[in-house]
Amino acid sequence: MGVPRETLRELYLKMAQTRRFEETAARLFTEGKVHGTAHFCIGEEATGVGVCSALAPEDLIAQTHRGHNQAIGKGMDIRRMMAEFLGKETGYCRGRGGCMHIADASVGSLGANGIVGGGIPIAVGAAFAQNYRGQDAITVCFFGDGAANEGAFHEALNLASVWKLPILFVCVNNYYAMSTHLSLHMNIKDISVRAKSYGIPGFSLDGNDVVAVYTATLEAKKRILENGPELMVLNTYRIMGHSKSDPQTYRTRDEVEAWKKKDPLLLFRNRLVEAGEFLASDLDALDAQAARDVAEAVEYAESSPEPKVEEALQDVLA
Amino acid sequence: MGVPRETLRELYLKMAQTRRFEETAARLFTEGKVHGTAHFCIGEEATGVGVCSALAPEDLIAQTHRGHNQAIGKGMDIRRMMAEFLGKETGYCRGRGGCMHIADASVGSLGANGIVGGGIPIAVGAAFAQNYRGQDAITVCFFGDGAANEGAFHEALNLASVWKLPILFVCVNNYYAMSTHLSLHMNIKDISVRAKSYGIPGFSLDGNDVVAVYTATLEAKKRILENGPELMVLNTYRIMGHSKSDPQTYRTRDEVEAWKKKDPLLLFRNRLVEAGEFLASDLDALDAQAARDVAEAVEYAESSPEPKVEEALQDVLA
Amino acid sequence: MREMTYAEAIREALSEEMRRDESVFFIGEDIGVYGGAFGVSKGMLAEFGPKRVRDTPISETAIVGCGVGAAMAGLRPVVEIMFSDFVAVAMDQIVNQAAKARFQFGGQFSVPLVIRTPSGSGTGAAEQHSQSLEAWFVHTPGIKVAVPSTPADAKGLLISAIRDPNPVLFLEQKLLYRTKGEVPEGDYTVPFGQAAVRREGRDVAVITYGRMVARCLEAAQAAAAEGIEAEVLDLRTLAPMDREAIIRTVKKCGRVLIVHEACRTGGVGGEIAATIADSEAFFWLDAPVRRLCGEDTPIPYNRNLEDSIVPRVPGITEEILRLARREASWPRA
Amino acid sequence: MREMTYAEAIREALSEEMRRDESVFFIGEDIGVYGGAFGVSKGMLAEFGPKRVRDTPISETAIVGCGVGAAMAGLRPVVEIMFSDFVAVAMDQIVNQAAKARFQFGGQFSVPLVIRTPSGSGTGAAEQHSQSLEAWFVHTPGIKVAVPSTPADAKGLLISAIRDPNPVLFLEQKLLYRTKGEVPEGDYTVPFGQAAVRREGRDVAVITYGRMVARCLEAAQAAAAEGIEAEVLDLRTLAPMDREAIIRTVKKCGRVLIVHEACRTGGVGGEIAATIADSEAFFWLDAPVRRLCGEDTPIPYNRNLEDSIVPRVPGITEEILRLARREASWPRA
Ligand SMILES: Cc1ncc(C[n+]2csc(CCOP(=O)(O)OP(=O)(O)O)c2C)c(N)n1
Ligand SMILES: Cc1ncc(C[n+]2csc(CCOP(=O)(O)OP(=O)(O)O)c2C)c(N)n1
Ligand SMILES: [Mg+2]
Ligand SMILES: [Mg+2]
Repeated sequence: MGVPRETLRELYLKMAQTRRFEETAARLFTEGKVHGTAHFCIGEEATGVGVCSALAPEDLIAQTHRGHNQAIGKGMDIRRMMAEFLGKETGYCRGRGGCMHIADASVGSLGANGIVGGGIPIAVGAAFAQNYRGQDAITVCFFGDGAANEGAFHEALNLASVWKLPILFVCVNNYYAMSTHLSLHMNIKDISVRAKSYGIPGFSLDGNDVVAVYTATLEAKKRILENGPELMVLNTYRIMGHSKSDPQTYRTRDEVEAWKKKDPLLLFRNRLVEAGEFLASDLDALDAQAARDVAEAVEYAESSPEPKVEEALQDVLA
Repeated sequence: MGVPRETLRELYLKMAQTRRFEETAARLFTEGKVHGTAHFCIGEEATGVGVCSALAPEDLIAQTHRGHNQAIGKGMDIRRMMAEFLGKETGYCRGRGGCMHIADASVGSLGANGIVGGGIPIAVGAAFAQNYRGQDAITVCFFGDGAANEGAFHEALNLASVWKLPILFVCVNNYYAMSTHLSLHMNIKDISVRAKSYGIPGFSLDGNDVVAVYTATLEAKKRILENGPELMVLNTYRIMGHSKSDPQTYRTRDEVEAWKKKDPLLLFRNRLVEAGEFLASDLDALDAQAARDVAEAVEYAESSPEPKVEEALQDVLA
Repeated sequence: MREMTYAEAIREALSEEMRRDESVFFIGEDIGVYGGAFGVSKGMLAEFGPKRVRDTPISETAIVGCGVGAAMAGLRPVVEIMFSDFVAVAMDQIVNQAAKARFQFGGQFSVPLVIRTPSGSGTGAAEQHSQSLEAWFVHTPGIKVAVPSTPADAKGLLISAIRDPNPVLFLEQKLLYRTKGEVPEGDYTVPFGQAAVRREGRDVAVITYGRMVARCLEAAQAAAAEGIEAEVLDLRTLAPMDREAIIRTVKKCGRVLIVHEACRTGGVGGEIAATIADSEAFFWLDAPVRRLCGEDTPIPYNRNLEDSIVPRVPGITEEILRLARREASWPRA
Repeated sequence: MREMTYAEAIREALSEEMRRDESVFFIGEDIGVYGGAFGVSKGMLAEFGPKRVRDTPISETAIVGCGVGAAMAGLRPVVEIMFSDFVAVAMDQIVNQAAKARFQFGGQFSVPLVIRTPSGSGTGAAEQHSQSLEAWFVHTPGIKVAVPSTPADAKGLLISAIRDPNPVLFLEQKLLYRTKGEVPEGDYTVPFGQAAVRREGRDVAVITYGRMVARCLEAAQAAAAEGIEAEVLDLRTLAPMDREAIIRTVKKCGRVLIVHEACRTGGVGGEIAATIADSEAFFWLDAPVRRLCGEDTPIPYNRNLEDSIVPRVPGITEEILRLARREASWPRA
């Protein structure tokens, strides 16, 4: 597959962790343990994991509201993610942000954003800083197909293109903006053509193929450090509802079932086994590890203290 | 030229009126008769005049801050324009808006906008209304090269493309956004490629050729009523400074001189005479008429009353 | 009378207006099949079809701008912004375009645009989905602001808003969507600029609006148990603001407590306090003018934190009692 | 001491900080060769080069967003928005991003971003280029707001702003750019949250900021000729606001006039009035709390109209005298 075995292992484990993390989070919801909302990326794990695993620690990412794969991909701590999900003091945002706002400065995550498209200009600013300092690093900016219709997308890509900033724009195209199908929110089929408006390279690929995503990111990073921004569109699908309260009346069961057959984790497993890179039992072991990690995270989160009400007004200002 | 003689006459007269209007307005500035600012389109007359002359009364336009040509093209009354410029009660906006905000509901102008790009979504709404009512009419939305970098541009074109609204987006590319050359604010040379982001036709043409602009608009309108929005880029040049207080340190005299040779009024005159459509003396007569019209407008404006201070708070709400 | 929820009342108002007037249409994100993030428009696509109930791309500037332009061209758009926090994304179209168009064009156009949007905290949706931003628009000449507190008002104010020739920001109270109340059938309006006395009293005037009205009524009830009669005034619309009603209740009670969910500093409470302090009501004041508002902080995710920063019944009750008993201690700053 | 203009003082502050600290850079529309719409950055491109003084496309969302991201990544961006009205175009980045980032990420990031922008009317630039929008941001927790009224403050406050770890909206007063004043050399700061008594008095406390300070001083002078001594307090920063100084001056004078250019309803004057009315100062009040502010209207183009809607010296003087003489008549609403 042209990728070291250790990397394949890492990709698989992170995807399995993401999957297990979200399945568990969804269960916690049903159990009424969570106040708020969450957006799950089940079915899209290959995008965030593939991209972020190709990055170096000094590379930065700007995440979306549907970014557990991005977070785990970049090396965030599942325990603190789960703690944030449960609103605990030990969470990444001390329970202030919830999973729509997880961030981890220590691994280079500038945070997830609750404003669709809101993180795109911020990512450009981060890439500006890397460029300004002469760093050998890039910023990766994630956003959805829906976000590509926000004005912020346009302004940010244009600015990055003019200044040739080291940034990879990653559009995670799951064909829906909430309930609105791509065909109802854009008059184009291939989002990567939007790169032309900025005179930068744009390309689309199968977002459910983690190896392809990983490899494309590695290569893009090299080019970006030389020539400036690129737009990469990862075509994938959201298997779950948009958020916890989605009746899913806007799509057919058949459509969902068809995509379930392209489950990125399953595809990757089969491919790894077929290619003889891993035994099925190796992967079972990784699945088991993911399950243990997440279970441990839940334990950590549940046993963590609530934020103190007396400290509610902290951190409004530095 | 494939255009009726009467139309050629109208195009020439409107361009001459625009030119004279602005030269006169500039003089009034120097004489200290104007409080505020103004943006002149000298050198760009063929754009607004060419486009708007191709429209029907029920077609609507959204103007820019640099839109005297658009206003005169659509048939606005020069006297009330001048009165507005001087802040008089008889002006189009009763002296409330100034020339950055002239509008004329009666001829289908939705007004000029002081927010760069701010009028683009509004034009989309007007086209929505035409479409909603099943009217056989289009909206023309003017904006500059600089405005094409605002998020509003992107959102508006996308929305219009999804809903196939009857709108012609006209980018008046004079190669500068204030002091900033196109090459410093965009990473592309041909703005019309941006149409691809919305799956709509986009094309560029010589914005100093009024006949080409007029003809292209007529044809575009027909297509638009069938198929939805298009983006037309008119390449031209601003001969004057950006606004009254522009030191013009950002461009060379040579550049300006080169463009002066492509003066749209002069080009048109020569062409009309060469083609034998008009005698030079016919055109001299039109120039004289334009001069008379503008002189009369100044007289009208100067002799018009100031708005009453007691009425300052009128029209905040309907 | 029939009971219905606040969300149903809004849907009824909008639907009735759309039946009555062909020029009314409705656009926004996921308002069609999905029925809106809070289900307000459920079923409307089926009744009115995609010509009049139209899903948009995620483009708040274009959504509001489309409303402005369509309104200038003679239609009566109702646009939904999914959460009121996102008005920030469309701010230019709201304040520089919709609110200015009539004035800056010398009265040539009117802009009969309604922007409906859910406002407020309490759902665990955190900083960017929980704000109460009415103060920005109360400070913007050229736009009206409604904050209905009951299903009946929601319907009557929305009908008024749709028929108003001016832009209206219609701030729906997220946490009220499922609350029920009596709602008149058919065509009626609640006029803008008329506050409602929700409870008569004589000791303390409580001035409030939106979702805090219910909390203030509960607190007044609790205070009554202690022999203190609070009058509760629901402003209903903030622009125009019923200054006469404010002055009247203050003159009657002599003590005043202003309550809102939005954060204190720079909030509408300041405008109310200033209205009182710069009017004849000043001479009737027996005590300083108290404000009990949201804390000056973004809204946190954690439920306890989130609850703690917005006025609650016990706190409101306490303030009423302290005011009535002249026990209030006035902070230096 | 040297005299320089307000614009020069700003340029000096920014230039000195850029010399001192490599992490400070400056971006905005036409700030390079053109030197900014008001000439504030003239010559800076020549000194610092296009790496650190960079013209942008017309993309206010991206400009501010770039500042937010660069700040989160450790730089100290100063961004210019050409007219303060255009903050509406970038509103999401300012209020939902810059002002929230620290809190919502649990304190992991700070956002040392300065947004410089010219504010106010008086130039004939009409509705969309003349607003005074400070109140929106005073109501936004997580961002500071400065409104310098003198060249010396402009420099000292800007240096403070650049060194502040938080986002700061720095509202320059368009009509003050060419006014001159003494400005200390070199490195000094004016702290945020400290108002300045610009004139001592005992009869009427005039509380103001920005370009109205000079008008209030002139009015105080005129009132002095009639034997009335007004104290003039310049708030200098509105967030944080020096509430102690407000209370102090009110307690001293017993009567108070609040003056600002921004339109009255929902303006910062409400917050000031509420601060007074809900503090111990209330008990020192001899008269209602007066506000003299811009009218509730968009700013018109015509010079007479434009002048007429903003407080002027004669009007301010008259209010001071009426307050002092207990002649004020309090409107009903
Ligand atoms: C400015 C803004 N508008 C609308 C929303 C509500 N919203 C949250 S996620 C979402 C859909 C986003 O679609 P997309 O960008 O494709 O990402 P996906 O959810 O599919 O991952 C919407 C409309 C928001 N959070 N912010
Ligand atoms: C939102 C906004 N940003 C900036 C400005 C200031 N401004 C006015 S005109 C202009 C240049 C516009 O360039 P372009 O769109 O190319 O039009 P042109 O002036 O060349 O006709 C700028 C920056 C503005 N009025 N509105
Ligand atoms: Mg999507
Ligand atoms: Mg231009």
